[in-house]
Amino acid sequence: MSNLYQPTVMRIASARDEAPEIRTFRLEFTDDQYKQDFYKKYRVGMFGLYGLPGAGESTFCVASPPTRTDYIECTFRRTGRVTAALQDREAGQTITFRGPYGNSFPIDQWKGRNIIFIAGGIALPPVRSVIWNVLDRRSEFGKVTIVYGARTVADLVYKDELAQWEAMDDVELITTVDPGGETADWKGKIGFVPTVVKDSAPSPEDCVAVVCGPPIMIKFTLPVLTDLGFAAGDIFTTLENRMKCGIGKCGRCNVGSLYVCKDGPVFTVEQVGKMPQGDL
Amino acid sequence: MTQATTQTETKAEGFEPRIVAFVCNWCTYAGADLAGTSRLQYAPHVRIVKLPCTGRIDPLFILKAYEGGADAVLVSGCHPGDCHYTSGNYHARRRWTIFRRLLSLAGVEEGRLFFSWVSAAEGQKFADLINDVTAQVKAAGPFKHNPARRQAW
Amino acid sequence: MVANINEIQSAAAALLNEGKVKLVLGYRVRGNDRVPAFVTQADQVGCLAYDSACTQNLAAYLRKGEVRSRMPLAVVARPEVMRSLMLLTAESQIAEGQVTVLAVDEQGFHGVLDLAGTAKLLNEQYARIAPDSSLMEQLAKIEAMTPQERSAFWSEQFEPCTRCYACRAACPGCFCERCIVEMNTPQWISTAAESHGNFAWHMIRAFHQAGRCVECGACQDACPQGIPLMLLNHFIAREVEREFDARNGYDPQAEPVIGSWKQDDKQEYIR
Amino acid sequence: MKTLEATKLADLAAALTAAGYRVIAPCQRGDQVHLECYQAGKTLRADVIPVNSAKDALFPRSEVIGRYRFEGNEFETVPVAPQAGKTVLLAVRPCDAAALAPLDAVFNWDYKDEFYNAHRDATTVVALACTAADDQCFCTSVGGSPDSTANADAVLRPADGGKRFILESLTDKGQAIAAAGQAVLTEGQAQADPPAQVAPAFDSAAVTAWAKDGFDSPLWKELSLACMGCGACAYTCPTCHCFDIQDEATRREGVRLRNWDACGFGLFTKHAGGHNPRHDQASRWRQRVMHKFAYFPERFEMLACTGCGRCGRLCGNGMSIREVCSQIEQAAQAGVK
Repeated sequence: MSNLYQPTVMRIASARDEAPEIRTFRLEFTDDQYKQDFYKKYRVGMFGLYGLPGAGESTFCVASPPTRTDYIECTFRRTGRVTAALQDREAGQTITFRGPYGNSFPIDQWKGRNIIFIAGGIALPPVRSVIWNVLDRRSEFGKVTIVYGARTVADLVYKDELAQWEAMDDVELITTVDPGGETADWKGKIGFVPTVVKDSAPSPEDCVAVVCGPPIMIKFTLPVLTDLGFAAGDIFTTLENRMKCGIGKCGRCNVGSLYVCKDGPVFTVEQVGKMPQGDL
Repeated sequence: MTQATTQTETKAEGFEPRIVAFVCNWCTYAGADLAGTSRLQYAPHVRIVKLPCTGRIDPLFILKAYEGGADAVLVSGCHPGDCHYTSGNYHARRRWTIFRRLLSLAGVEEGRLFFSWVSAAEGQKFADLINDVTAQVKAAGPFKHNPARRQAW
Repeated sequence: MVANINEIQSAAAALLNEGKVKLVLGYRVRGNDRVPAFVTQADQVGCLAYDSACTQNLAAYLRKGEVRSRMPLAVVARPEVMRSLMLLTAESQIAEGQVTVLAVDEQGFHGVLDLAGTAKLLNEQYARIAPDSSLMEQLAKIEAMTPQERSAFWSEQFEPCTRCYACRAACPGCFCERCIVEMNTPQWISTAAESHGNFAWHMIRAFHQAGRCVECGACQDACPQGIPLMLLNHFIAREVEREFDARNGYDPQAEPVIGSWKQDDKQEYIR
Repeated sequence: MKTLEATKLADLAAALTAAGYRVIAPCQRGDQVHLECYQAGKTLRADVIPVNSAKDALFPRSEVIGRYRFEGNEFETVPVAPQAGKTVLLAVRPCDAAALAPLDAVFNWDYKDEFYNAHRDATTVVALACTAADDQCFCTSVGGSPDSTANADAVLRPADGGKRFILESLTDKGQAIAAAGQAVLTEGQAQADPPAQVAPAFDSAAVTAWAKDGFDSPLWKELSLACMGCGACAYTCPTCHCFDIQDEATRREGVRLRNWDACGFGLFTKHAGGHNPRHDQASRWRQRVMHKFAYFPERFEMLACTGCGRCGRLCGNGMSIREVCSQIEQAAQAGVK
């Protein structure tokens, strides 16, 4: 038995600002054993606890896919004590990491099927790892559609990658910003994500949907997908409950008898529907 | 005589006290500056923490200093009526009045906590104050019964 | 039980029937205990009880959202609770019209009052509530100790503190939306139940009671570990009165003691 | 049979201390009785249920789980091992011993918690059978009994009208206690006193059944009105195990600590972004009850309540699990959703 709470040290290979208060770190393992163990376990959708001694730990998804084995990435917003301390770190410095924890998107079961990714704002990172995992294994899947929206053009994350996806022939990318959030040279759509999804009317035929975003976006997007004919078992999302331990002990992420950190964070909408709604 | 003996007994050999001073920017800090530019000699044991105003000196700061192992704390600002922000020192004075009594009840005696008004013109008063506080704390010895002190983890 | 408990019950029923209040906060008997009662229907007033064992300070419920949403309400209040209500009025936490007082003391029920009427009653009938004499004796003993002994005494008292914050939860004066101990940028007070964190917490809790504590004793009753919080509270209240001639919870218009000032406040200790 | 004179409980504690055990026993503290480390001169009280529970010894209220040092802008992590000395829980009640089952379950169901297990392995449980109960006790309503030996390595049974105890060793660890305490134990005959009568307070199966569909019940608002949201019940509960992880550091070094936390606190589930799933006390109180009687049984096939009655004994506002469960049972019988 070993100390489950002992993190490994990661070096920040590069750091870039995605949007106001949102930053991405590319992290390299400094411990080879930890790295090997990590890749043995890591599947898209899993998360880790990123920390800085003296400040504490925060939970974010691993934003890079398991097909990229030189580094992991995380993208996060500055919201409190830990995220502020982390964002003040620069390339070359170190932070701590524990993980990967939680369950994952069952993408092996999606082979041959079409996939639509729907994300809003800072919720693209958990979806992005799935997108790249799928794109890195492109031939195994059918049609790939990505719908991504943010409040303003400045709030869009991964702008370079949006351009890459845009340029791919076998990916349909729809970007949108909320009304009033556009700039003069904005070429994407203007409107809220649920409306844009409705207008683009993706076919539910042999298609799975991955939906991540702020609660309000999810609340209005799910009925749209249902109306289009998507089955609740084919719509996947992640829950972002507050966590401390990440390993099913501290009790903070409990929803009903589930530990979101162990049984989640990936759930189908069918599963979410069975949870006590008042605790979400 | 008895008192003198006790003091020598509790006093550690070569004891150099750690004293934390919370001072306001406009008066006491300027007074300390004047003491320096006037080349007045004063004891080097005081670590000064400058704040905009004594009104900003929360009792938590004082506790934090003791927690970190300060042998004594000095709090100093503008004379009544001289506050750069009109009334910050009056507010501070009310807090000190109660908080020092509470600390005293908890075991932080008078000789571990000092208060003063030092204006920007009182370089000499500042030097004298520091010398006197340092001498008192030196005589009292290390703050072994400091109830706020962080224990080793 | 006080002799005229029926009068409390019928006053509560009348307030509910006339629609003047939506809720009556009182006490009921449960076995050997007295527990809070939340009465919303006139036909439930029969459970209301009052005697000297009813020690909880019901004014503490006035910061709970689920109770505030049922204002206007009535509170069964002994003198200390009335003082808490005065304090909450002075601190802009409640206003006239939101809270009606069912005034009680060990002798019995003394009528239905608004906040202004409560202030009048307090100052006429209960201007001096003598503090517990054993408390004063204990305090005198502690004050006679050497600093080393005082430090050791409090370390021992604070040692069992588990930081459950029951003291804070039971206190009507602790109405901050977010307590200083929960501020984490920076973390001023260690949240670990260890000596320095416990010391800092109890010092700051006591200090924040300056000008607020009405010495109702609810915090000490709530403490599962039996920490003698009233020694600290009584000390602070005594010093506030001695230094600033202020007695907490008698004037609904009073300025906060810490947070106001006078030019001629004492300062003999400042060089 | 091994017996111990009732007046010699402290002598047994002293003998075990001398044998190298950290002895956690019910000690007099002011006018209360606390389970705390026995030291010479402390008075032991076998007649009162202590304020705090035995979990403190296995899951301390604050425990170092990480260490680090700073050098300028860089840090270095330092490995930590659990500080678990040989411990005996002496004269803890069967309800405290019973609570080790849910604690074992949660700290081992998937990942195995090194700190808890180190304490657990180093601990010997000497239970004290109850011959008296108060009006808050309800072990019999949650599957326990006043003379249960579940999770105990040895048991002290009051005998001969309380004059002495019979010490029964149940495991090797328990044998070791009997051996270490040999000098104060006597070999002889004694008649065990009858166990306490603990009248059933409610039917826990009925509570669990009601709770299955009870999440949205308006009853929670009513049941929780008196709760002021302190953590006293959770902190003295033998089974509550929620915790927080906090860093404490100076400029040079620091620690990562695991501190108790409680679902009754408003900040427990509050997200950094401001959203709080359990935004009122009713939802937090519901979590407390549901966790003990619905969620935990669903996951681990046991209740997370052992009927010790501490919550009812200490809460001045009457928020006792015993009373709330009785009310739920009544509601269930009346067909109230």
